[in-house]
Amino acid sequence: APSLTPQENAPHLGRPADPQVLARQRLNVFPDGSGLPTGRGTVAEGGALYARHCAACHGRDARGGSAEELAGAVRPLNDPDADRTIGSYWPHATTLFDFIRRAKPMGAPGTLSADEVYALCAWLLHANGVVPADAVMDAQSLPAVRMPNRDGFIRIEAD
Amino acid sequence: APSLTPQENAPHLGRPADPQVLARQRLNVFPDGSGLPTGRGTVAEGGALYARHCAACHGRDARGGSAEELAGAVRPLNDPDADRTIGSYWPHATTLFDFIRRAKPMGAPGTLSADEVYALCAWLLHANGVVPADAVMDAQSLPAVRMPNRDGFIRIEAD
Amino acid sequence: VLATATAAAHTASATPDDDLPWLHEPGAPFTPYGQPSPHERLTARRIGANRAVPGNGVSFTPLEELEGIITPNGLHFERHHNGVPQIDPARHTLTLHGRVKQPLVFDVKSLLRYPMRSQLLFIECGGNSNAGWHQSPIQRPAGSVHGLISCAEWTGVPLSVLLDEAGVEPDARWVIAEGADAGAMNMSIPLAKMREDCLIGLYQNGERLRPEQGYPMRLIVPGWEGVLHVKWLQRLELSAQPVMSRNETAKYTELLPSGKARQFTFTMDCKSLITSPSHGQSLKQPDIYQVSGLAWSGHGRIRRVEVSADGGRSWADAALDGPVLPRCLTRFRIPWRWNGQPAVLKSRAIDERGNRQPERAALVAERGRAGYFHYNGIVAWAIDDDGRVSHTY
Amino acid sequence: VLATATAAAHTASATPDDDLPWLHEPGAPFTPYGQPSPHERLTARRIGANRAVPGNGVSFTPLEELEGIITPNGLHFERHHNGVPQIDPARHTLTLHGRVKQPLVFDVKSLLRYPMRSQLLFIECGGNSNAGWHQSPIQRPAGSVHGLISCAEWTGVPLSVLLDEAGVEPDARWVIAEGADAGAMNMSIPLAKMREDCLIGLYQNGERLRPEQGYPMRLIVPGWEGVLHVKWLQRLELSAQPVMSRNETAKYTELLPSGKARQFTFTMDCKSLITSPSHGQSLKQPDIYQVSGLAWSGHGRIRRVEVSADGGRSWADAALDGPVLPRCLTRFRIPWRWNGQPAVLKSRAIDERGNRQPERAALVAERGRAGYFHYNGIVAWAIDDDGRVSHTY
Ligand code: HEC
Ligand code: HEC
Ligand SMILES: [Ca+2]
Ligand SMILES: [Ca+2]
Ligand SMILES: [Ca+2]
Ligand SMILES: [Ca+2]
Ligand SMILES: [Ca+2]
Ligand SMILES: [Ca+2]
Ligand SMILES: [Co+2]
Ligand SMILES: [Co+2]
Repeated sequence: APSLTPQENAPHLGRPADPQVLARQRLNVFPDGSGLPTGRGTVAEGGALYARHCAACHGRDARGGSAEELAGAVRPLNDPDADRTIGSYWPHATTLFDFIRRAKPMGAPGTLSADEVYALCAWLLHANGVVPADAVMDAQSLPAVRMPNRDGFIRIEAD
Repeated sequence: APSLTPQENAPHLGRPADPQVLARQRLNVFPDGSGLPTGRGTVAEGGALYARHCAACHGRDARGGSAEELAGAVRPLNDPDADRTIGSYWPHATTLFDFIRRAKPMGAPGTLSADEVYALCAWLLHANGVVPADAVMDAQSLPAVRMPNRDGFIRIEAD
Repeated sequence: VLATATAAAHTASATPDDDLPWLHEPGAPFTPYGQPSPHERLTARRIGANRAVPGNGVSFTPLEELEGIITPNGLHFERHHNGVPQIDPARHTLTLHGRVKQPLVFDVKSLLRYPMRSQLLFIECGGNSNAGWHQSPIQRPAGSVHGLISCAEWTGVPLSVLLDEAGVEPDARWVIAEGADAGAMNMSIPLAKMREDCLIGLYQNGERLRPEQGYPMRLIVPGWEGVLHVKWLQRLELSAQPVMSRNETAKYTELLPSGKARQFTFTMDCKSLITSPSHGQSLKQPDIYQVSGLAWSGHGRIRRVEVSADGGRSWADAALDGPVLPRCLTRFRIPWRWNGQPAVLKSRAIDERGNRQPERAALVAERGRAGYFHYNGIVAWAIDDDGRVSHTY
Repeated sequence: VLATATAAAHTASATPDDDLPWLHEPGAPFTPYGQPSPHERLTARRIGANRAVPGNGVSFTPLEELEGIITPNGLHFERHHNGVPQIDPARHTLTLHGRVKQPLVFDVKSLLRYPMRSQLLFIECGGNSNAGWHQSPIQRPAGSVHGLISCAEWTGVPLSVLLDEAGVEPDARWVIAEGADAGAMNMSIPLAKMREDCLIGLYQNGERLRPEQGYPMRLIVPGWEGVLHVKWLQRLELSAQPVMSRNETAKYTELLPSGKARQFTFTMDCKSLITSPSHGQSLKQPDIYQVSGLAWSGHGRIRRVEVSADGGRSWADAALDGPVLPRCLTRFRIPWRWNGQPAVLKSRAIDERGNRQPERAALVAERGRAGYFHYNGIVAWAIDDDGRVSHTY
């Protein structure tokens, strides 16, 4: 039965992706900065955005709200009740941009501009003492930020 | 672990059945007449009951209604479009009592008295030419009725 | 507190038309019991009910819309004689009496305390595919012709446990099972089969039985025809003889050309059908298509399924999706290159006992066309040169 | 025409109080899609949602109410970050790009044309049973503590087929999967695993995926933690490095007493729990009880389950309900005679690779109590001398 179990068993129904659409829709931001859009944001600008979009759930100074503690870690990571904030636990600053752009604010995710996300990254990193008050985050400076807990992870099932 | 996988693995939670309740609830009627209640019914009484409870769906003379043909077989069983009525196909008269008592009428099953069911059996058997017009059906006469297709069945997976 | 911000228009990347709204607004909250997507509401049971008696008839599992071997509970086929009784489990009992040493009554709570077993099994109505006896092939989707079969993981108490508790008299040979529906349907089942592998079914794909499938308890009779799996089970009477109920004499018996009729034809025979491509679907252009279908046998496991694309002139072995289980649906698959020309697709199954699914012509030759029940002939789909699929013989 | 006769009172047998109304009136008619009995509405998912973000949280499968190994679709557990997107399948696409020769976009209709495979698999959230880390045992029903696990027959397209169509660049090592939920959750998965046995899941227990489980398509990553089975899948980007998303750095990593954290802990470890008897139930009197539970391992098949009724001093082998399948729930059963005295019931599993389910103390000693995820310690139920069952350590 030649027509049954043909040489190839799958059709080829994938349409070539349009590069513009790919570029517009791509949200992934990698630790080496790949995927970061052009744009910039300052700590001050971030502070205002944070107050407007985030403080309601995360607390005025990024802790003590109904949602996750984002800054102000007190207990170290080897304490049974360790504080796992952005500053004390996150290994990569680029993760902040990747997550905030796609997931925030909760009521209208993915509606912040690149500048606004850079600014929020700047403010949150500053609130965690990782960058100074005059820091400006952009496609070059954000991936260059060295997070305190950069080497705090042990890969178990992937090298 | 003595208490695990005990000698017996099932509890005994069946309650002994009350003989009165058993007798009242039992509907099964067997070809030898076992299960038939006391009572009697005539062809005439059955005719009136049939007209009132059954004709609406089975047709005035037990054929031609929206529901199954109950009598008036024309085409024999070896005809591709054979008529399978009570008279031409059913092997046991007791099945009529068993079925009508539990299942009829469709709008209020199980609400006919023993006398009424005996009467309906009488009329239906008469309508099929199996018993004469003056027949009286009861616990003795019904099982004694010899159905025309009594030996028309070949048991395939049970002896 | 959830600030449902007026979603500020994307400043940088103005919202292009391919932007999906659900990416930018919170989704639906959690629910206690989920339902299918509204976009799938066409995947439903097709109903064939008696106009005068709305609860008398069938509803078919839409086999052509499903994949794998499990039938989701909401789509399990129905065959009722007078509707689905709305039973309060607290008032329902199972009475075991007749040729027993001690007649017993079990309530639902007690039965849930007994040893149980789970088993993936199909239930097929004896009347499934009966349109196959018609002179000309019926032009309806696969499920609407062959959909009186479903497959679930059934969990329940082995009959043998309850029979031992009551004590069976030596002359007992049959068990008359009776349901608590409006018509208290009763069926005779050989005691040997009940002891061997039958269950008092209590769970269906993990949850308690559904009302349409016999809640709060039903009989499970592995591999045997659907009517024997008595729903809403309320009585088991042991006896030396079968009761010869209406559904094992007037119905569920098969007239032969000779005028004699087969009776007590319990086991569902070896059978298969292609669910995709199937009637009503269409192949847009010459390409590779995945032929997918179901095979089963009441006698045990499926050993092999072959598929033909040229009306039976040549055949190729389909792959069987594991695990291949006894008396259970088995999914078979084989890729097929359609060249745009008319074709006829067929499948045929063989079970572990060597039983083979017959061609329709052979089945009709052996049994005539008046039998109504137990149709397991090979099912064929014709593809015309525009790719339209229809039912053929 | 249905003559709803005024049901003449039973003349002969006056209607005794044990007469059941549903025996004497037509039942409910056929329906296109069935629902559970109203008498079973307490068998539902228990919801644990964030007050400020109603779509953020979990809903638990009520394991103690179920039997067998299949989770009915309506009770499959939920874990969402911002609700369930109501996706129109006609507007949903899957984009495969990054380190590929030809980036491709597939729509749902096209994917349904590809070769598929069915497989019975559990999906367990990495955070399942996390209350086990608490100092004192949480007093909630089994499903409300350990119910972030469900089991279904998943049917879908092997990733390898799509990867071959796009052509994978030699330096690709990872695939970043992204969902179309409100937060476009993204996770990094090793390319080798994706090629080996991952599916684009399209069917769940025979019907199309449910919205809460990722309709119209999701990732199926056999044996690996739930967050990796990305729901509402819309994008697969191949890359040389993991993206280090929030859910594989800030979350789904496990702090150790040393202050270091385990990362990329993919496989769900060998685990089991008794679902009956379990917390909240009570044994009315000394008698034989059926101990029933579930065992599973992300590493493959369960080889053995032992049960103890004396808090681990002595153990006996439970029977495993066949078929025992790899990376799938397995039902175990063992009858137990309770003598009315206090007792502690436990189960422990071993998988085909020799992995053993640890005692809680050993797990805490090895991992500390701040890890939150991957809790697979032995689960113990205490029976007091009034037969009341509660959670214990
Ligand atoms: C309506 C409440 C709400 C608002 C408004 C909100 N968040 Fe959140 N945020 C949450 C919740 C709840 C979580 C935990 C989400 C989860 O479990 O996936 C979270 C998680 C986070 C995390 C990850 C923390 C961690 O350790 O995993 C970050 C970072 C974050 N939010 C930043 C922001 C920023 C920046 C904004 C404003 C642009 C914002 N959030 C607005 C509720 C909110
Ligand atoms: C509302 C319509 C309706 C009424 C009223 C009704 N029937 Fe029926 N009857 C049916 C239907 C429909 C069937 C087929 C039932 C099935 O498939 O289970 C049937 C089947 C039967 C059969 C079995 C026929 C066979 O060959 O299998 C008998 C006997 C019968 N009815 C007798 C009666 C009697 C006697 C009465 C009155 C006491 C009655 N019916 C009233 C609709 C009705
Ligand atoms: Ca089994
Ligand atoms: Ca039969
Ligand atoms: Ca053509
Ligand atoms: Ca399989
Ligand atoms: Ca993990
Ligand atoms: Ca006691
Ligand atoms: Co957008
Ligand atoms: Co009554």
